[in-house]
Amino acid sequence: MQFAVSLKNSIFGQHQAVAIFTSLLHILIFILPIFLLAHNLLLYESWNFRLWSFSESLGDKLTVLFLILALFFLLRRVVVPKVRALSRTSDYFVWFIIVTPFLTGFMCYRQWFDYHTVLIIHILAGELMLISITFTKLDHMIFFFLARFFIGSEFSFGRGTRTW
Amino acid sequence: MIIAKVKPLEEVKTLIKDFKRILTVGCAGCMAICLAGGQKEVETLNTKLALSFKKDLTSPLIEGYTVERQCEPQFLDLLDLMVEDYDALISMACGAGIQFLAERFPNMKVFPAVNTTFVGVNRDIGWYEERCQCCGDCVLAFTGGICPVTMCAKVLFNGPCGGSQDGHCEVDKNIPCAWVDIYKRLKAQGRLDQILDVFPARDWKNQTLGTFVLEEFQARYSSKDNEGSQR
Amino acid sequence: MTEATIRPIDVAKIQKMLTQKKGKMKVLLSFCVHCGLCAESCFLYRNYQDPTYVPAYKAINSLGRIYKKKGRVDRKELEDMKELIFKNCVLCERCYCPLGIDIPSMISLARTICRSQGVYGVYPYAVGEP
Amino acid sequence: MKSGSNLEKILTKGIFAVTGELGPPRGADLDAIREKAKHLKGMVDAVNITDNQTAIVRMASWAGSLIALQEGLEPNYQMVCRDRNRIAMQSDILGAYTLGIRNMLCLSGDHQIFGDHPYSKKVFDIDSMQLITMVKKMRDDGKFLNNEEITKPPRMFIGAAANPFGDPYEFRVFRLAKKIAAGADFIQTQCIYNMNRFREWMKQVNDRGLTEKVFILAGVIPLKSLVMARYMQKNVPGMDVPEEVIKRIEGVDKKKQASEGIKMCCEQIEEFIEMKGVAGVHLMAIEWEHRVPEIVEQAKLLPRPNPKDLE
Repeated sequence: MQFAVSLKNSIFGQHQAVAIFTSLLHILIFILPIFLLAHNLLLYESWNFRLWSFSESLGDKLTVLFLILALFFLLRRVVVPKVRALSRTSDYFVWFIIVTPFLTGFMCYRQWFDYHTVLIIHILAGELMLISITFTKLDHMIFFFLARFFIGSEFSFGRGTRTW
Repeated sequence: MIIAKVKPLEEVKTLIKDFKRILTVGCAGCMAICLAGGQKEVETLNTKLALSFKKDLTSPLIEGYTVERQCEPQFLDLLDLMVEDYDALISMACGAGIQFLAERFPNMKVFPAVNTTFVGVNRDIGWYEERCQCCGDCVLAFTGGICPVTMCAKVLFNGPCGGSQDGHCEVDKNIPCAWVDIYKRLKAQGRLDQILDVFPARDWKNQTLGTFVLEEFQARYSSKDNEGSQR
Repeated sequence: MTEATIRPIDVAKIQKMLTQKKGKMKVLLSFCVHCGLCAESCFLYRNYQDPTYVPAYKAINSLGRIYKKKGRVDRKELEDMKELIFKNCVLCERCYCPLGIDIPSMISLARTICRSQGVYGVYPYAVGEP
Repeated sequence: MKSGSNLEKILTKGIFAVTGELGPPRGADLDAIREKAKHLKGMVDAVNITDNQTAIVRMASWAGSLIALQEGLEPNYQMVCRDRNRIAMQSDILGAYTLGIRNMLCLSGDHQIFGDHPYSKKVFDIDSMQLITMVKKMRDDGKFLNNEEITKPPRMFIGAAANPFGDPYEFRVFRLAKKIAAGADFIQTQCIYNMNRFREWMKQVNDRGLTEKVFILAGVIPLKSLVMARYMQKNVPGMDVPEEVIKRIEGVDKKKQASEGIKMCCEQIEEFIEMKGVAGVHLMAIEWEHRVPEIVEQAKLLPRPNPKDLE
């Protein structure tokens, strides 16, 4: 009973779609670049060390899934009034920062347009993404772990020691 | 602020088991802050009731609505239209709020879902402690800011009694003896003289229904038509 | 209220308050991703479905704006903010942010700053007017 | 003379007083009280009739007092602030005095959480200190608490309790001074086991000259057994039972523990007789009334002065 109740009151209980998609999207953001075959080959060539990686087709399908999810969130930001009211230009800008590396990576795999230029854009976009972590809202990547488990209020997972 | 505790689920359930359409009215004032009757508690209670009724193969409609404070008329205005399509109301407000709701909708059956406990403070999340019994004649000036009426189990004005031992009240080891604390604090502040003379017997002013009108509003309510509340 | 409206904004005082809580508030404001998931946790948003009641919206458009302008806000801005943080919010401290941002403390700081400049929440019934 | 009671006469004449304690029965049982009173008659100068001790319902203290009076024993009518408000208290005092009760004890009383009706509503309208002032006002000014005239004022000999071992230790003497200022005529202390602490307390009391203004009776409870000693140490609020006392009782085998307790009690009494500022002893032998004659006799406190020749 208690589990059912707390589930119903959780974010998942309120917005099933958003909860699932955002979890999926965040997982993909991490696993896609790390376990991509192409990246691991490059890694192996330079440090002859590589991780496990997807098959090429799986990597490709996951990238498509990622792009769809990203599109969903862009539409949500534009369509849903409560999110639209909150949005600033920086939100859209960050959306592009996140999507371009995946998009250009997808295009590189498919060798659309001129492979070399798209590859360079892909590399630059990837670096821009990593750099922008500290300058944009992407720093929630870090602060999430500091805030989420330390708040003393009822919503923290941990006991919550911080009472700022 | 006013602290309360949610009633056991079974108790609330038996209150409303014969009704088909129930509205749980939350209160975002003190009840939200002491985690007893805010919107989240309304949803939790409704979910628990729904799950419990499902087991009995009945499924009444149980919906929730939270207002800023149930103790102020203008925040109940919104309910005027909503209330018609329900047979019963559960109020998650404190004792004052639920009575005001019941008074507002006299032919609705209104049930409390929380037990109002005391006027108190938030020691920490989910940890509440009583501080005031609203006796209407505050003596905190003489006792270094520790209330003898609330914090002393025997309401002593010339404590401590013979039963206080190593700093706690004879009634319960976890309850500190108010008068020992008063003594320590006044001693530290060099104001021990406050409690050296016998404090005379008190006039207990909170023996009849508490109601008053501030001076600057006397004129506004002095006209004949609204004698007291519209009970 | 007339006396209060003429009095100029004491920017230094505001800045002092901003820097005092700077560490916490700047971080909170920076890592809010404007996802709107805190909306449903606010009963007022639930009741009125109006985006100005979204907790993040209230925090960003009050404290966020003060921080962005580094305290150099004029009285009109504080007056606009007044409705947002005094009327649209009862500070019941129950807004929930999946990232753990402490929204109530942001709104309460914004309130403190407004109050320090003589900008108060006006309740539906006029207070003190006989 | 404040009330002309036997206890007052003995104390004012400087004779070492002895007061006992009697707990009324938990039923309308006349013989129970008479039987207990028989043991105490002639052994003590006055006997405390407890008022729902430890918040457990018993026959009313005024009823017990009247029965003791009929048995020729002078009662100390106890009144606690837990059960009655000031209206009931004043009317009880008038009634008790009219029917011959002359000594009173003003106590805060044990909290009802200890008793057999833990969730009954508490009164505590006034506290013990305010009760003392009230009784004094009724006696000396002939006025009720609200300053209205009493047609025929009750002239009670006012008693109060004091716990030399309570917290905070250094404030206890101030509190005693407050009780004297409030109008207490005699004080019965909490039962004493920690003699050093009591000596210290008495020294402070003497230094402040309080013993000129009030008669202090030292409270003792003879220990019946080790179990009782442990119980007193652990569960009775405000009781300070040092380890040496426990060890002494432990040192004797089971059967002789009771007499060892009595022996210790008599030693205490002997010391109290010599002690400056101690005007008497308050012997609390609850449910042990039948051993009181033996204790009083062993402590060489007999014979008790006969009320008749004290005029």
